[in-house]
Amino acid sequence: MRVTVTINRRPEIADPEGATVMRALHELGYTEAATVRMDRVIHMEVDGDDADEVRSRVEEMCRQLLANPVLEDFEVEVAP
Amino acid sequence: MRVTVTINRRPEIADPEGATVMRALHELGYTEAATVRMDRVIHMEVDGDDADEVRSRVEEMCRQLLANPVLEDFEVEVAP
Amino acid sequence: MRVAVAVFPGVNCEHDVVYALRALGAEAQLVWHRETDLSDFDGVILPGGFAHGDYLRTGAIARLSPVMAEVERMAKQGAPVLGICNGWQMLCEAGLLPGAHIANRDLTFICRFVEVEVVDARSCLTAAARPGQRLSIPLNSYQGAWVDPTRSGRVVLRYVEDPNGSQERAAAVTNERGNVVGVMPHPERAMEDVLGSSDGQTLIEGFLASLVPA
Amino acid sequence: MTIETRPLHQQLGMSDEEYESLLEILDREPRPAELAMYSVMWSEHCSYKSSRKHLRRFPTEAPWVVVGPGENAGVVDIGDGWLAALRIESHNHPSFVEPYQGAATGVGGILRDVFTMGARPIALWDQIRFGPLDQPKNRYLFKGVVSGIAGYGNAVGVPTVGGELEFDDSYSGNPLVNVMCLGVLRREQLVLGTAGQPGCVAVLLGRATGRDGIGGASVLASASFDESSADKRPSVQVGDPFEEKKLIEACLELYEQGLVVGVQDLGAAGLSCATSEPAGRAGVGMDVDLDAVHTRESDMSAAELLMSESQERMMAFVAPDNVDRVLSVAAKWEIESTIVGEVRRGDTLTVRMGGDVVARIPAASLADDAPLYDRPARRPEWLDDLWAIASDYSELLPGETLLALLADPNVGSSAWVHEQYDHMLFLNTVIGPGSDGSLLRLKGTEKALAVSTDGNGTLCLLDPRRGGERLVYEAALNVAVTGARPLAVVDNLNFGNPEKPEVMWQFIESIEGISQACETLGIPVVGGNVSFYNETEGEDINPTPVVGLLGLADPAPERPPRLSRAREGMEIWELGPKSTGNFAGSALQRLRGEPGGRPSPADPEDAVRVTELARDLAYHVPVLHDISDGGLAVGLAEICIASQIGAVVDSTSIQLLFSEDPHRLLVVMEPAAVSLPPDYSRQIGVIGGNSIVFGAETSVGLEDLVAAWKGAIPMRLGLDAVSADAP
Ligand SMILES: Nc1ncnc2c1ncn2[C@@H]1O[C@H](COP(=O)(O)OP(=O)(O)O)[C@@H](O)[C@H]1O
Ligand SMILES: [Mg+2]
Repeated sequence: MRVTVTINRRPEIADPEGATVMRALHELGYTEAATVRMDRVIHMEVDGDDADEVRSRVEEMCRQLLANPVLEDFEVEVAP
Repeated sequence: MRVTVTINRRPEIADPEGATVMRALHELGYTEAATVRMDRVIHMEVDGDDADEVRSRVEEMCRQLLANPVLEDFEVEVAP
Repeated sequence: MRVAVAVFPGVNCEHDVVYALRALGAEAQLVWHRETDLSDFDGVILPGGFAHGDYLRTGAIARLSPVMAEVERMAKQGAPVLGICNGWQMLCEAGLLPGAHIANRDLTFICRFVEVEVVDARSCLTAAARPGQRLSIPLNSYQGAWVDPTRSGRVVLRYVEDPNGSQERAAAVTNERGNVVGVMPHPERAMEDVLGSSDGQTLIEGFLASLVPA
Repeated sequence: MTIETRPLHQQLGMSDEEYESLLEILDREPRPAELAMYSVMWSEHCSYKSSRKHLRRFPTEAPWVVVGPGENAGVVDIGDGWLAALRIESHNHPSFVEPYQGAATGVGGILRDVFTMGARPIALWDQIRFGPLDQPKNRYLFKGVVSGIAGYGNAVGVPTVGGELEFDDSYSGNPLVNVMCLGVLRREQLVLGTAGQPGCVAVLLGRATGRDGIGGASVLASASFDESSADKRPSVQVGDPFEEKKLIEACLELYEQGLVVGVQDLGAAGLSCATSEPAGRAGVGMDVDLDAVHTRESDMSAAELLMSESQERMMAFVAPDNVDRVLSVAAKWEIESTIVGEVRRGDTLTVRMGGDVVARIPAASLADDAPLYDRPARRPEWLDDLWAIASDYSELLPGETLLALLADPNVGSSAWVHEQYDHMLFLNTVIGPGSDGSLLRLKGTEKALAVSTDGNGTLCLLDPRRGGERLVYEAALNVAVTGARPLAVVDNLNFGNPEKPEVMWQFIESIEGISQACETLGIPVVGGNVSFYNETEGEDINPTPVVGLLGLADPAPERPPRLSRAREGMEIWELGPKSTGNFAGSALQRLRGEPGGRPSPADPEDAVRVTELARDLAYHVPVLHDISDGGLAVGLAEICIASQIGAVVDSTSIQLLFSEDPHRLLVVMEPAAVSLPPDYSRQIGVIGGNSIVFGAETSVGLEDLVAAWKGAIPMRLGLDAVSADAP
């Protein structure tokens, strides 16, 4: 099953990459960019038949390894 | 407007980070993870009223700065 | 008194740390990350480098190594546990120190001598230093900025001038008890004047003085 | 999309004549996989077909040479059972296509060349060249390359302790990215790239094979560059420093336990090269089974598997009894390993896949039968016009000129670059980036190794022979000021299109200059690399040979001279022949955008004399600095900036202060601390104050000097917009 994990930096944590990219966009004339956050997404193929079970296993992977609760929230999406 | 840019490494380009994360998941017993690709997502707030126009501006940003055309493809999604 | 220096795949400062420890007469030994018994050791150092390539998040994969269970046991028992650079990042990931690390403010790797000030001598790293003392020690990191939304870490070394955007200009942080310390600059690189500074000796001496027989 | 109608050999970069000679060698039509193997191995990059004849000119012998050119790295004896291995490589075209990965994989490749020999890599030096920083594309390339070198070098855990940086229009469409690596080993650990005896087993170690860099050697490194280069992008390779770090440790353990007969890294031409070359060297044949190769992608063809340039792979040749131990060392370091072949009697390389023979060729022929060209060479006519240009700067003011020069990225501080590199790992770096040569101690001995890398495209454009010669002497002087005796040279010859007679002439002249200087100093060339086709849209780069020179200080000075050790009241001396006031190829000329004139020749007697003097003085004086880019004034300013103190200089002559003649040094010392040869030295001033004063007339404040010098690069990057540059 195709699973997409999005790992978002918590709003209260600084994002130097996002800040730098925003400055760069402004310099290039894209002043309409009002906020920029750089996050990561993990695309996985996961063996399994049951979408709910796959989701709960991947959520476990997130808690154990893929996301750091100090910095990040995560979202798991299992493709239908 | 809320815009999500997903930047995916082209499938033929090696992804050492994804390979390493997959090995780590396997060691933890998540052997069902069959492929893992590490990609990037950029969350932006972009000023503008017209979704099509915003999209085309952001696509331009991608080509000029946000994505590396040699290694990556991108997708732009404008929230309704 | 024996110090274990834990080696994770991708770490690269392990030999330098052993060299520095031995230069001060300590008994130091490398242990592989799959080791499950550190009971022969009185303290442990997690050296710097790029464990698992720094992939995913710095320190994230390393903290799952078998040896980390032993590091945790020693930390709980009050033995000195020191994480240098990447080692500090592992200690944060493992929850033995508060907070986490993000990229340097200017998004460049920084390798140069920086000045740090001792703000708290009650830790296994600063035990031989005095508050207010200034030390010149090389910084060498990209994910060097410490963040701690809980504001619960006790800062023991502070950069005199902010190089990377670390919260509270923290260069080293300890736990409540003072036995677990994470430090971003590399004391083992400042052991001899011929290499630019010997100020790191004070810190390594402090660590060695904090060892008590297991 | 144009439909490809050319015959396959042409698509693979092989000429019709070359194809004819292949038909003769095989006495039949090649199979597709065979054609692929020959095409990469016969590419310019792998076969040196345009350069081989001329490289023979280099002196390569000395009693301390253990391994000369031809192996993966040169090896010299540094005494007491220690050897040093060194090599330099270019990754120019890949870095233009993808600056981060191009530079990163360049670092990975040069490291493998060195640890293939049994050596632990202890340091790297980068020589990088770009077009001017006022163009966004050049900023993008520059920043990408620097972060690629940092990203890979730092993570793999080998310090980058120095290098070179040059900006010039001629590199705008074609940046140069060269990297040099130095390793050390005990004599008994030396390993060569041989396949060993019949019965030995070939074990492929490291990363899985994918379609990375297919045709990289033939397409990217051996062809001209134009707009269609974008289409060549699929061949981009991605480096994995983590995998390489494990590979280094695993290989070093294999050597330590004596488990391998020979080793070959997989670089350009991948498996084709890593099977045929070791077999050819050992005079044996080999059976290779492609089904055993661990792959990242499915459905790879035999040709793809044989040409792939996937990074971080090594081939080890192992006696049958040791195979299990080799596999278990690999497992311990958490790298993959598979048995892919076996050495056979005879000389045939047989490659099988899915039960079929996909290639059966004479193993040595891939290398030995490669074409050899003697391309026409002609002195460029425009050279006379360049030589006729006369520079007169006598109306300039010394203070302003000095400030302008220090603010030039070709002259100012390179800290923005080298502070991104870990240059301290291993606790050997006694003198790191930011002075002349680097000095690395060898722990447990009294020895220290010194290295300087030098190139100068403008100088070599104006006179490739004199330029080449002077580079070697400058490098020698740079290591001498650390106390080291020159020992050996590696060279990286970056040139334009060799099919142009003028480029060929520049190439031959440079080799002649480098050779003459090496002969004068009595040092061999132990390795090198040639990079041709550095041109964009028909415009060639300036001829840019780069030399990396290794020196040995034994015992090393206890307190080697440093730029930062000048103190109030010390005397400033100029040592060496008197300047002739020549500006040809100087930093000042470049700053003013008018390179011309003929550079002063090197003088062999002066070269030897001043190099030996410098080496002696290194044990006695606090500051010793060679006079190079920017002349005497810039050399002195560098000392003042590092020591945070001013100076009073007697002269106001622009010619004396800023011209660039070879073989000269600055010495700073307590009055009469040592006596310098009176016929060969002149006191030019004293240290003190907080500005540099020229002839009591004009002065420039230290703070202004520091600001100009420090800002040279950051100012042009617009520090606030570090990522503002589009690809
Ligand atoms: N790309 C670079 N990477 C690392 N160090 C560099 C680089 N460019 C210059 N440096 C360092 O800056 C110093 C001055 O360089 P350069 O002016 O070329 O020296 P020299 O003229 O004495 O050979 C050297 O120590 C060199 O190692
Ligand atoms: Mg010099």
